[in-house]
Amino acid sequence: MNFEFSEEQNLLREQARGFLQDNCSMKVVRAALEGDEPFNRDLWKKVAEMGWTSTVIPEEYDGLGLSYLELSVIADELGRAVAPLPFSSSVYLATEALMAYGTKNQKETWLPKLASGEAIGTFALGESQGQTTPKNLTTTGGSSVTGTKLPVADGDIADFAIVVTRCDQGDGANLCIVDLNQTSVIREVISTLDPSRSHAKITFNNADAEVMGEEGQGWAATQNIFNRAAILFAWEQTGGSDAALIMAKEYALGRFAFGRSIASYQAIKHKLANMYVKNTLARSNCYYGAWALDTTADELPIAAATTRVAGIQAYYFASKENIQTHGGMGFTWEFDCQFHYRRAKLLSVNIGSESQWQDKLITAVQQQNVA
Amino acid sequence: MNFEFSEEQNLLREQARGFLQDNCSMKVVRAALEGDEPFNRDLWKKVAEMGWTSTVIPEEYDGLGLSYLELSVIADELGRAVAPLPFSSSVYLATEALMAYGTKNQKETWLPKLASGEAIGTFALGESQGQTTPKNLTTTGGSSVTGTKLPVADGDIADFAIVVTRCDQGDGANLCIVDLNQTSVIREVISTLDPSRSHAKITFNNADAEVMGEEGQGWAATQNIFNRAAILFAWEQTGGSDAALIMAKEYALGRFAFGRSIASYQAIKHKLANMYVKNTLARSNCYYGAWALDTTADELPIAAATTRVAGIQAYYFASKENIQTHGGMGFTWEFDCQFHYRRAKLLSVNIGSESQWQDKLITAVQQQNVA
Amino acid sequence: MDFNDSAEEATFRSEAAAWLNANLPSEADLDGLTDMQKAKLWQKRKADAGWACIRWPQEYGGRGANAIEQVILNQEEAKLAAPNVGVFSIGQGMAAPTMQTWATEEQKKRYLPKLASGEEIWCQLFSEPAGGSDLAALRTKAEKDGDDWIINGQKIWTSGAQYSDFGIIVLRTDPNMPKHQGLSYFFLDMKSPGIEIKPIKQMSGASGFNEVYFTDVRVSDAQRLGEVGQGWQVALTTLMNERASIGGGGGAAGFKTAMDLANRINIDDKPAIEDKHVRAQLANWYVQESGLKFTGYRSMTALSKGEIPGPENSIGKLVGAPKSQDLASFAMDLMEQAGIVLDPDGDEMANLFQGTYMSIPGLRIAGGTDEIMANIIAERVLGLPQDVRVDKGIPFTDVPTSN
Amino acid sequence: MDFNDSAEEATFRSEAAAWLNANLPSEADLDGLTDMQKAKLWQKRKADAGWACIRWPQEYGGRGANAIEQVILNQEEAKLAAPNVGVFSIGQGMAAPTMQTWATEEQKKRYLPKLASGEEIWCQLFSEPAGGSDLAALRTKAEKDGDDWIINGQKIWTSGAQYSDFGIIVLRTDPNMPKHQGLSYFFLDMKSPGIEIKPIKQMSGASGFNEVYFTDVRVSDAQRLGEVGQGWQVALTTLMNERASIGGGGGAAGFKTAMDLANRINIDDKPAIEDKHVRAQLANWYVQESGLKFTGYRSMTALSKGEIPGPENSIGKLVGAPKSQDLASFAMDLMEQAGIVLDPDGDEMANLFQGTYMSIPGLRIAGGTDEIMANIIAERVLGLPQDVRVDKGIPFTDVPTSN
Repeated sequence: MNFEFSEEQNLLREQARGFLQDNCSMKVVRAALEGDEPFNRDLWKKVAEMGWTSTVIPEEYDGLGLSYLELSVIADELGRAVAPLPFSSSVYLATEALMAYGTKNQKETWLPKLASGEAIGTFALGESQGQTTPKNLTTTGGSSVTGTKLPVADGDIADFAIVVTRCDQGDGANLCIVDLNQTSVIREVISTLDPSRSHAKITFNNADAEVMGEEGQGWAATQNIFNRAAILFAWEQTGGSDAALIMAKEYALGRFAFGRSIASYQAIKHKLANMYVKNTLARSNCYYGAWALDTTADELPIAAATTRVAGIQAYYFASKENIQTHGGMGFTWEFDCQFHYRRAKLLSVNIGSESQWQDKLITAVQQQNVA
Repeated sequence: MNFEFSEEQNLLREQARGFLQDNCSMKVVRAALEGDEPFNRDLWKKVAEMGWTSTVIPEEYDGLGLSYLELSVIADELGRAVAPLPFSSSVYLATEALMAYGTKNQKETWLPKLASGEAIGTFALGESQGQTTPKNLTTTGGSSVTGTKLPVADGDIADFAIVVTRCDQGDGANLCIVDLNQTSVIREVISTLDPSRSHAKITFNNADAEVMGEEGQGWAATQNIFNRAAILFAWEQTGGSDAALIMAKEYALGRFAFGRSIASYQAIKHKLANMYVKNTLARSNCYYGAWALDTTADELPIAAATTRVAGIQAYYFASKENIQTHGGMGFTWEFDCQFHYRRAKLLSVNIGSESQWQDKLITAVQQQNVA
Repeated sequence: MDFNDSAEEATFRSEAAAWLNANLPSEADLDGLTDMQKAKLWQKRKADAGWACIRWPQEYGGRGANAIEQVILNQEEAKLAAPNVGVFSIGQGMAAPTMQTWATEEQKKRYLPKLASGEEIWCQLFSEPAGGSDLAALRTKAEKDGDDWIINGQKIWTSGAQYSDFGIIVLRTDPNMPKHQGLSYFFLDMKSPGIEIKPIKQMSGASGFNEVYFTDVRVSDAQRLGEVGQGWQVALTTLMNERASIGGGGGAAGFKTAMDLANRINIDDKPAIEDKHVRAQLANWYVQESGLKFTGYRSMTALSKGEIPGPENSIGKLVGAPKSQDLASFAMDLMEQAGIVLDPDGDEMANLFQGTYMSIPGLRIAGGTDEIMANIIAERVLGLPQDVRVDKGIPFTDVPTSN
Repeated sequence: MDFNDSAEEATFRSEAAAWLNANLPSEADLDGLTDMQKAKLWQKRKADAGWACIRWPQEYGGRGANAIEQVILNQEEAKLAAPNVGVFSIGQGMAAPTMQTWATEEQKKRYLPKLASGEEIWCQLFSEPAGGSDLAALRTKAEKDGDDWIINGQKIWTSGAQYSDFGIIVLRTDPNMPKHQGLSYFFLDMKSPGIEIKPIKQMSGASGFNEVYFTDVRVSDAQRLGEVGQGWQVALTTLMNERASIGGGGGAAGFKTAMDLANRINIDDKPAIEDKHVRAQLANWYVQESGLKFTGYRSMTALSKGEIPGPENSIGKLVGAPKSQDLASFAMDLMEQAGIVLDPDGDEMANLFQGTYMSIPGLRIAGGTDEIMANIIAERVLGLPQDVRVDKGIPFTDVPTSN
C-alpha cells in the first residue's frame, strides 16, 4: 500500500505553493477580478516557464513527460490560489483532447506551443442554457464550422478551440479543432459570475476546421475528455476548499464575541469540522482519481464522477460557509471570501453540473456491474 | 384572517391531551409494544365513547358531524401520544373511503359501527416490496376478491377492509369492501418495526365483496382517499414530532456534562432549534391541510402533498435526533425514545413514502398551473 | 379557520384600498422625479391624509390603528405600483419606537411627525467592526464636555447614512464598567461636523451600507435617551423592532422561478421538470415556502386577536435564506455552463438566480446570523440556557475582543 | 501511488497467508463447540505459533511486528471463514496497551500472554450513568482499607462483562479534588464478591452491553496502575486505543445493498434505479463511502511508512453512521409499506435495512457521539479552542452533574 504522493511530488507541491504565494497572492486574484485584463499574462508566462503547462505532454512534443500525479499536485495548488489563469481550459481540456484524439500533424502543430505556453487552447461545448446533448447541438461542422458557442471559458484569449459540433452520423457529434485567429470567427467577451476568468461568446461562420478523432465519434470523445478533466477540476476544487477552510479558521480564531474567540463556539467549531470532513472525503477521492488517471484504469469513469461530485460539494460548502464564518466582513467586496464563492460555481458548471455527474456515476457503476 | 383553531377546538385539544396523558401514557404504549395483545381494546373503547371515532361521520349515521378541524386536533394529540390504536386505518382511511364512495347500504351497514367503535375498518393496498400501481396489482376482484395483501395495517383486528384490486378497465383498479370475518379470508399476524400497531398478511380466496364507487375508478378513488388521509397522518406526525422535541428538551435540560447542562451547548441548542423549525413548518402546513380538508378546497392535492412531506421530514428528524440528544440511554429499550423512531417510519410508509409525495406535489402544482 | 377578514378588518381594508387607489401618485405626478423624491412625495401625501405610520398616536402623525390594520394597509399598498418608501423604514420602524418610549414629550412632538411624513430620514448607528453578533462590545466612545458629549470612533453597516438627517447611536461612555453597563444612547444630527460617511461595496457589487467615522463630533446631552449607563436598555427597545425590518429576503429567487426554469430547461432532452431529482428538490422548497407562508398567517391571526407574535418569527430568515441560496445554486446548475453568464440587458431569470446567489450570503448574516437566529430560538422559544458568558461582570477594558 | 505491497510487506503477507491457510480450524475441529469455545481454540492456536497480538513484544506473547503487518494479517484473516475472535478485542486492544505502559514487569508477564492467547478475557469499566460524554465525571468510589480498596457504585456500557475474567476500572478515590485529579486506575477480578452484572436491552432488541454494580468489592492496592490520583492519565492510554476498536459500522447497510434494492424495486413501473432522485441519493452515498475508503488507504500508507495516523480518522464514524441511517431509512421507503415488515426467516435485504435503521442510532453514540467527534476534529485536527470549561479546578463534589 503506497497511496500517497512521492517525495519528489511533495517537493513539487512545496515549490508550487511557494511560487503561487509569491506570484499569485489574493492581491493578484483581486487585480484580475477588478481589472480589465482578460487574464494575468505575466503569471501565465512564469507558470509556463516552470513547465506546468507541459507537465504531461510527451517529450517528443517538447513536454516534460511527467505523470498525472504531478499535474494533480499543480491543479491542487492552482485551486488553492484561485489562480486567474486559463489553465483548466488549455491544459485539462485542450491538451488532453489533442493528446487523445489529435492526428500526428495536429499534435505537432499545437502541443509544443501548448507546452511552452505560447498557445492557449480551450474547449467549446455549451450553446445555451441547460444541458448540451447531441440532439440539441446546433453548431455544425467538420472541415468547416458554423454556429455559436456560449460561454466559452477563456474563449477570448485562446488561440484555438476544440469545438463539439453536430454530426448526423455515429454518436451525433464531431470534435473539431478550430484556429480562433481567423476572420470567420467572431469573439465577444462576456461578463460572468467569476470575472477572474474570462469568457467569450464565439460565432463561427464557416470557419476552417479539422475533425479530431473519428467522424461521428465526437460525443464519446467529449465524455472521455471530460472524465479525465473532471479529476483535475476536482483537484482545483479540493485545493480551493482547503484554502477556504484555512481562511475561515484563521478568521474565527482572531475574531472575538462575548469575550472569547468565535472559534470556541460549537456552532463555528462544528461548521469548520464539517468543512474538514467534506474536504477530506474530496481529497481522498481525488487521490483515487489521480491514481485512475495515471494508470488509465478501467474504473476511470467511476473515479471521475466520484471525484467530481465530491469536489463540487466540498467547494460549494466551504466557500459559502467561509463567508458565513466571517460574518458581515465576509460579505464585503474588500474581503477575499468572494473569490472562492465565485470560483466554486464556475468550476461546478464548467464541465457539467453535480446532477449530471451523480447520474454518470450510477451509470458507470451499472456498467461496471455488467462487465 | 383567522388562521387558528377556535376556542371550542382548543378546549377539545386540552381534553384530548388530558385524557391521553391519563389513559395513554408511555407505559401504555410500552405495554402494547412488549405485550401480545394486538392493540389496546380498553383504550379503543374509551376513545370511541368519547366520540373520537365518530367525529366527522354525519349524524344520520350516528356520528357527531363535526368538522375536520376537530379531527385534526384529535390526530395531533394521538400522534403526540404514539397511541397504540387502529385509528388511522379505521378513521382516516376506511371511514373516509366509505363516506366518499360507499353506497347508502354500505354506509348504513358500517358507518354507525365505525362511529361507535364497534367495528374497525382498514385499507389494503400493498402486496409486496415497492410501489403499488395498477400495473403490478395482482389481487383481482369485484364481487369476489382473490389475492394476497401484505402488510395490512391493523388487518388482524379489523372487521372489514377496503381492498384495492386489479380491474381491466378504467384506471385499472377497483375499490372493494370485504368483510374480513368470512372463511375465504385468511389472516396471518406479521411482525413489523412498530409492534405497538398490529399488521397482517391477508389472503383472499374468492372472498365475498362489493365494489365501492364506480368500476374501474378505484385508482383515482385511492388517490383521493390518500390525499385526505395524508393530512390526518401529517397531524399525527407533527404531534409526534412535537412530543419528541419536548422529550429531547427535558432530557437535555436535566443532563449535565463538564459541569453544565448539555442544553447550554450550541450543538444541542441548534439541534433542538432545528427540530423546532421543522416542526413549526410542518405544523403550519398542517393548518393549511386542515383548512383544505375542511373546505374540500380545489388545492387539496397540493395541500395534502405539502403537509405530508413536511410531516414525514419533521418526524424522522425529531425522532432520530431525540435519541441522539439522549446519548446512550436514548438507545436503550428501557427509554421511550424508540416509540417515536419506530412510529415515524411506520407513518412515513403507510400511505406512500416521501419520494412519492414529493413527486405528487409537483404534479399537483403543474395541474394547478394548467387549470 | 379561514383566510377571511373579520367584519371590522374588511371595513378597514375597503377604506384603505379606496384611499390608496384614489390617491396613488399618477405617472404625471412622478414624472422626472428621483426615487427619493417619489418616496417623499408619496409618504407626505399619506401622512397628510392620516395614512402614514397608522399605528402611532394621532398627535405624532399616526391614527392609533392596531397591528392587523397595519398589515392590511401594507397588503393593499403592495397590490399597487406605489413608490418604494423603504428609505423611511429604519427611521419609522426602529428610531421612532425608541423615541416614543424614551424621548421627552417635546422631542416626540418635534421629531415624530416629520418621521411619519418622510420629511426627515433617520438611520441607525449601532454596529461596529469589532462587534458583529456581540453588538454590546462596541467601542465608539463619548466623553462628557460641558453640556455636550464628544464622539470618536467608527460605526459600520449603516443603511442610508448618506441621505439621513438624524441617527440613533449607542456609545461607550464608561469603558471601566462591565460591557452592558458602560453604554449610553443618543440621537444626533447626521450633518454634524466630524462625521464622514463611506459606502461599503458588497461582494455582489451593490452598496447598501456605509461605514461612518466620528472625529470629535459633538452631541448635546439633551439628545441623550435614557440615563447615562442605561444605553443597552434603550437599545433593546430598538432591537426588538429590528428583525421585522430585515424581512425574509423579498425579491430573491424562489420556488416559482425555479419551477419556471425547470419547465424551460432540458435534461436528457426532456423538460427538467420531468426529472425526479429536480422534482424532489422543488418539492422540498415548496414545502418550506408553504410552511413559512402559513406560519406568517398564524402570526397575522395572533396580531388580529391583539396578541404579539413571538420570537418564533426568527424562523423566516433562518429557513428562507439558506433555502434561497441552495435554490439559486441549483438553478444555476440547471442552466449548466450558461449559469454563470451575466447579461445585464438580457435574461431576467438568469440574472435573478445569479443575483440571489451573490446577495443571499448577506441575508444569512444581516440582522442576526443563522447561528444567532438558532440561539434565539433555542433560548427564547425553547427556554434553553445561554451559553457560558465569560464577559459578564468584568470591566469592558478587560474583555478580550477582536482587533 | 499504487495499491501494492512493498517487497517486505509482500513477503510478510504470503508468510501470514500460508500459516493462516494451513492452520485454519477445520469443520471437524469446531464441530459442537460454542462460539466462545471456537474463538478460544483459534486464538490459542494463533498464540502458540506466534500469530496472536503480533505487535506485542515476544516475551508477552507477540512477535514485535509493525502496524502495517498487523493490518496485513487482519486482511488475510478476513479472507477466510475463521472463528470470530471479537470477544478478545477489548482486552487486547485497550487493557493490554494500558498494562504494557503502567503495570509492573511481573504483572505484564502474568497477564499479557494469557490476554494474547485468549485464555483470559478482559473488559473495560469506565462509563457511568451520569457521565456520558463527560467520562471523567464518574462517581463510583474506592476507599482505602488497609492494603485494599473498597469499591461501591455502578458502571455501564460494559461489553462482555458477563464472560470476562478481569476488568480495567477507573474509580474516584478523592471526591474533594478537581474532577480529573481525584481518580485512580485499577484492574480487578470480575469474579470478585459484590459484583453484579445486568445486561442492557437496546432498542433494537439486542443486548451487547451490561450494567455492572459494585457493592463493597475489594481490590488489592497492588492492582493499582499508576499513582493514586493519576487515574485519568492512565485512562488516556486506554482511550487512545478505543476509537479504533469501535469501528465504522461493519455489516450495516451500504451503497451496494441500496443499489441492489433499487435494481429490484419498481417506481412508476420501472426499476427504481432509473429514477433520477434515487440515482442522486445513491451517488452521494457512493461518494461518501469511496471517500472513507480512500481516507483509510491513506492512513494505511502512513502506517506502512511507520507514521501514526491522526485523529482525522474520527471522520469514519462521523460520516458513516448518519449516512447508514439515512440510507437505511431511504431503502425502507423504497420498499414502501413492506419496508416495515420484519421477516426473520425471509428476505435478508429487508432485514438488513431494518436492522441498520434500528441499530445505527447506537453507533452514532458509542465511542463518542457525533457531536464529540466533531469536537475532536475541531480541536485536535484544526486546533480550535476548547469550549469554556466551568468544571476546571473546583472540587468534584461542587461540580453540577446529572441526577
